Amino acid sequence: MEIGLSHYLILSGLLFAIGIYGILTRRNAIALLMCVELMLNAVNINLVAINRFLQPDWRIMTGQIFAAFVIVLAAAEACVGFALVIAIYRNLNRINVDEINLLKW
Amino acid sequence: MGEVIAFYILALIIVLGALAVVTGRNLFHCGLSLAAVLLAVAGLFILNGAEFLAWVQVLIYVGAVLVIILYAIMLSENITGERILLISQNRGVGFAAATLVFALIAFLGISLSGLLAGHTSSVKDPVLALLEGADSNVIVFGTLLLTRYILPFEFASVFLVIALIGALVIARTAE
Amino acid sequence: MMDREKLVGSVGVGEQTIRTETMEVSMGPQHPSTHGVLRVVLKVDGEWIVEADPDLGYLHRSFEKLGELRTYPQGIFLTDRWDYVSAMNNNWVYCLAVEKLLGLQVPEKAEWIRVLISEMQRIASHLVFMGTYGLDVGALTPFFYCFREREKILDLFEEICGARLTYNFYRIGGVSRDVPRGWLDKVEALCDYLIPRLDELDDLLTNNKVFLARTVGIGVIPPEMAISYGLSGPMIRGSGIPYDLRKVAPYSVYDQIEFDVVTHDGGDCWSRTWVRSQEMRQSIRIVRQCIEKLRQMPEPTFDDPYGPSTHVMAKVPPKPKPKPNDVYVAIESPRGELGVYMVSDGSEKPYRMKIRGPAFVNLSVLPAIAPGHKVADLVAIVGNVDIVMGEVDR
Amino acid sequence: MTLTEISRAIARFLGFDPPTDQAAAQVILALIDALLIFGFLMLGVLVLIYVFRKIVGFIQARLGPRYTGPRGILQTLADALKLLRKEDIIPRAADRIAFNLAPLMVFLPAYLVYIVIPFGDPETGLVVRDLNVGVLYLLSISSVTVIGIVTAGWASANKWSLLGGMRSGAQLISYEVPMTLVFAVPVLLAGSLRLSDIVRAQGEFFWQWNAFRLDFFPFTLLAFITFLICALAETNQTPFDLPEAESELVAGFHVEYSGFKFAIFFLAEFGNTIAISAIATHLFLGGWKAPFPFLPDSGFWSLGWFFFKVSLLVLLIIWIRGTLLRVRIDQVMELGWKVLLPIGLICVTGVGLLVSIRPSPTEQAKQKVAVVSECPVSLQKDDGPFRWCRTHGRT
Repeated sequence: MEIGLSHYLILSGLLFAIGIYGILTRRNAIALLMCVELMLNAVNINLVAINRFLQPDWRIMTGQIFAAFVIVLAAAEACVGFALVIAIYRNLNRINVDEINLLKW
Repeated sequence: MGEVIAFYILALIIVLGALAVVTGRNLFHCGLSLAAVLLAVAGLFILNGAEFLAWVQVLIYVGAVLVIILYAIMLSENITGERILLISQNRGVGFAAATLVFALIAFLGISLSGLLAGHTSSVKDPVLALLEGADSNVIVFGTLLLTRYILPFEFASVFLVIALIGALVIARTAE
Repeated sequence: MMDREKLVGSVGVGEQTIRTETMEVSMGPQHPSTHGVLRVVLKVDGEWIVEADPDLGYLHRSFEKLGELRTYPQGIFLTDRWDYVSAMNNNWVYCLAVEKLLGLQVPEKAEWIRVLISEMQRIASHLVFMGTYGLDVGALTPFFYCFREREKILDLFEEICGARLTYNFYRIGGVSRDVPRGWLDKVEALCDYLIPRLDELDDLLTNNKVFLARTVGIGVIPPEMAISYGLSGPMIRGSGIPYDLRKVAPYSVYDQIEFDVVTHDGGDCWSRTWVRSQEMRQSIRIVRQCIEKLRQMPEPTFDDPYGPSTHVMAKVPPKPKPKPNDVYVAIESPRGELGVYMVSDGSEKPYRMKIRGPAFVNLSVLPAIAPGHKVADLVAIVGNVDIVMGEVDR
Repeated sequence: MTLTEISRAIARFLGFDPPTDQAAAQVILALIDALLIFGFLMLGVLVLIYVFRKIVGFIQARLGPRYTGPRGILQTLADALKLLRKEDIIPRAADRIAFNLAPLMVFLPAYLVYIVIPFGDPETGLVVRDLNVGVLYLLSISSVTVIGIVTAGWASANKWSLLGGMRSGAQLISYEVPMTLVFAVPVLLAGSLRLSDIVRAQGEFFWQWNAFRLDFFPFTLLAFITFLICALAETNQTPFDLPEAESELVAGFHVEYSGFKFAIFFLAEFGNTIAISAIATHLFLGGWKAPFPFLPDSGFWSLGWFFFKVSLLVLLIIWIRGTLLRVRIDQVMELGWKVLLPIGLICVTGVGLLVSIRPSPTEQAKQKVAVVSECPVSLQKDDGPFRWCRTHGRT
């Protein structure tokens, strides 16, 4: 048995779906951000796998570089996102996103 | 054979870890499960010949992002030790949506991979001239990053600085 | 350091307030750097201290009450246990109080021996301070050096009274024994030995760059605060006030001895450490003068190394019964003004004995200076008070 | 006799004769390698702790261990046995899973680091895997330690250990940044992330080593000193031993740990000390090279030189530990962010500029590497996605 592209695609799809489930069901802001990380990782798996299976020349690693940028983005996102979470928690003493409704009215 | 075993082990860790992240009741355990997922994804990268990316993933995701997450958990839960139990809501809707998304992706993925199986890009890439004789993942990665992808690369650094300053401004306490 | 304002509760930012959570932690009694069993109840905001409240009494042995239940000579051995790092000074202040009640005159040689021993005890005590303070701020090595030096002093003490910690050497009316022959030479040799060691200690600890970074500007006590809190000893001299009982209210033969009162204007932990390190040198100066003086006094006449004790001991009845009276005497112990207030009712036991412990009083300034520092600084401040819990709790 | 051959010999001794390219055989060989490294780690830590105690004892005017075995050399072993026999206490309020996992998470990085560190000339086979991303691997693996420490602090459900864990995490992260920067200096000079390439790019004489080389004079030396300071901070050695500052935090993040788990923390700490000295040796002190070309440094001599240099660095760390006192947490942070980070940036920029102006050193290094890496073709084969090399040779 060989591991082909479809294996990776299904795995990443599964990971992405789990991330979606988490985003839809969680209320805690930190847990939400963790689910975002899961989804970003699903995308990265896809990028790397496609790069490997569909590009015969291993020296053209566009997918890997794209994935590296995704990692950079994730770092920035985590940095700002958690700063926001901490600031909100300090100010309002709550962390559940459905209770943070200051901007609603 | 080795790759098959490795893939299934890593896939198992990823799926179980991810499930633990989205269903766990203890936020800190969720963070640790996320660490397992991230490390397993790094393992998949290695399996796909992306060593550099794999270790970047460990360095940045596990060493930095995850630590930020753990700090956020510790700073937001009452530091005195009382723990917030995580509750999930809308489980049905979430499950339905997730299944739908998965079905979509899986369908697209399988059909696409079937479609693309024989197809490979045959365009002669001008960058290849630069990579003549390059024998290591790192050298290729670095060369590509500083030639073809120089603009995104520079943009990423600016982006990171912006994020850094932004986070500082947001999280800082009073003057 | 942050302002006091910032440390309390919440900080105003425009209209909103940012909540800062304070957390109460208990430092001690089982904590390695509280010098025994001090407990400090801390309110901290992260690493910042908002409130520090010393909680005493874990080593309370009720010496004041015990003093009332024993005859005057029996009370001496209790004194060794107050401040066990400088037990000789406790002996001395107790004996001084009883002598004052009785109106006794102590033989001159005994006075000089008392001063000599007491100054050696001061060096030993300050060495303990330097060593343990080094431990508090994270330097392990000076501790061993200081204890090696102190060990030599304790050896000499052992030679005169047989004990190394609880001496019971000073007696009502003098000291228990004359110093043995050749002992003074050993003390002199020790002085010569100590001077370079103290310089080395200064290099290693007091003037160490990291040490300066840890102690300068930490726990600043302004002179007014030092006076209003009744501080004494190096704690007040570190704030620039030359208050030293040996100069201000000379007891024994201190009026015949030349020495300087060391002060430093910084008022911070480093100043107090520096004052102590300089005081050791002054003590060596005093010790040398005492040796000079004692050399001119009659040696014990018998071959018995300890000799007859008559010229170091006044005639005291075995069970002295002073007339009803009350006295307060105080001496300058290594930690500051160590006083005893004693009331006699004509019986063979004191009616009331009250001890004024310098470390206890000095510790009272802690809640005033600790807020605004970090937890690590609190360790530096507490260590700098040079508390001996046996004396704080008594 | 290479490490691979040793593994093979052991495998044969166990009645398992491995053909070269069978997956199962690879796994078995890897396991034997892992055990060898583990044995080295244990032995190294045992020796280190004994030497550490003796030397600190000498500095502090005392004797150190004396009675267990001749001159006390079995003391560490006795202590280890004592720790193993001690009761394993888990506080009732602790988070059991995280509490049990944390020592492992601290120990594993300390152990995994040794995979890429050559213990001598890799041509002699004294390395497990000479990865082409070696330096990056080191950085990423050691960054995982933080998670273990933070977890340990959090899981103990003790305020002091939580403070200690957060402190330690903050310190490790802060010093990883300048450390990463100065890691870039030897990498720039060698043009490779592989540790053996970095060593080979350094000259034959000791003044051509990265730490002392004159053609990049102020920058490389500064980078070396910065690296040493960061190494002290990363391994929680004395001026920066705040996470376990016993006078303030009692014992920091591992205050609630006892017995075996405490021993693992201890092992990890000393393992890290050896590892960081080894890394400093490779990056800045010419690795396994002798200080003069006329001294022998091939074959097992390289092992000797490597351990000689590592021991010197470890001795330096012990000496500092015996002399200095602890700085305060904000001073640690200030030093990291306000002093070492700019210095690291200056080093990287300076070296980068000089390298780009004078391409000669890198070119020379590359030529040298090219000459050295002419190794048997059989080892250069590219086995699919596993594009790393076994013991030597470039992929």
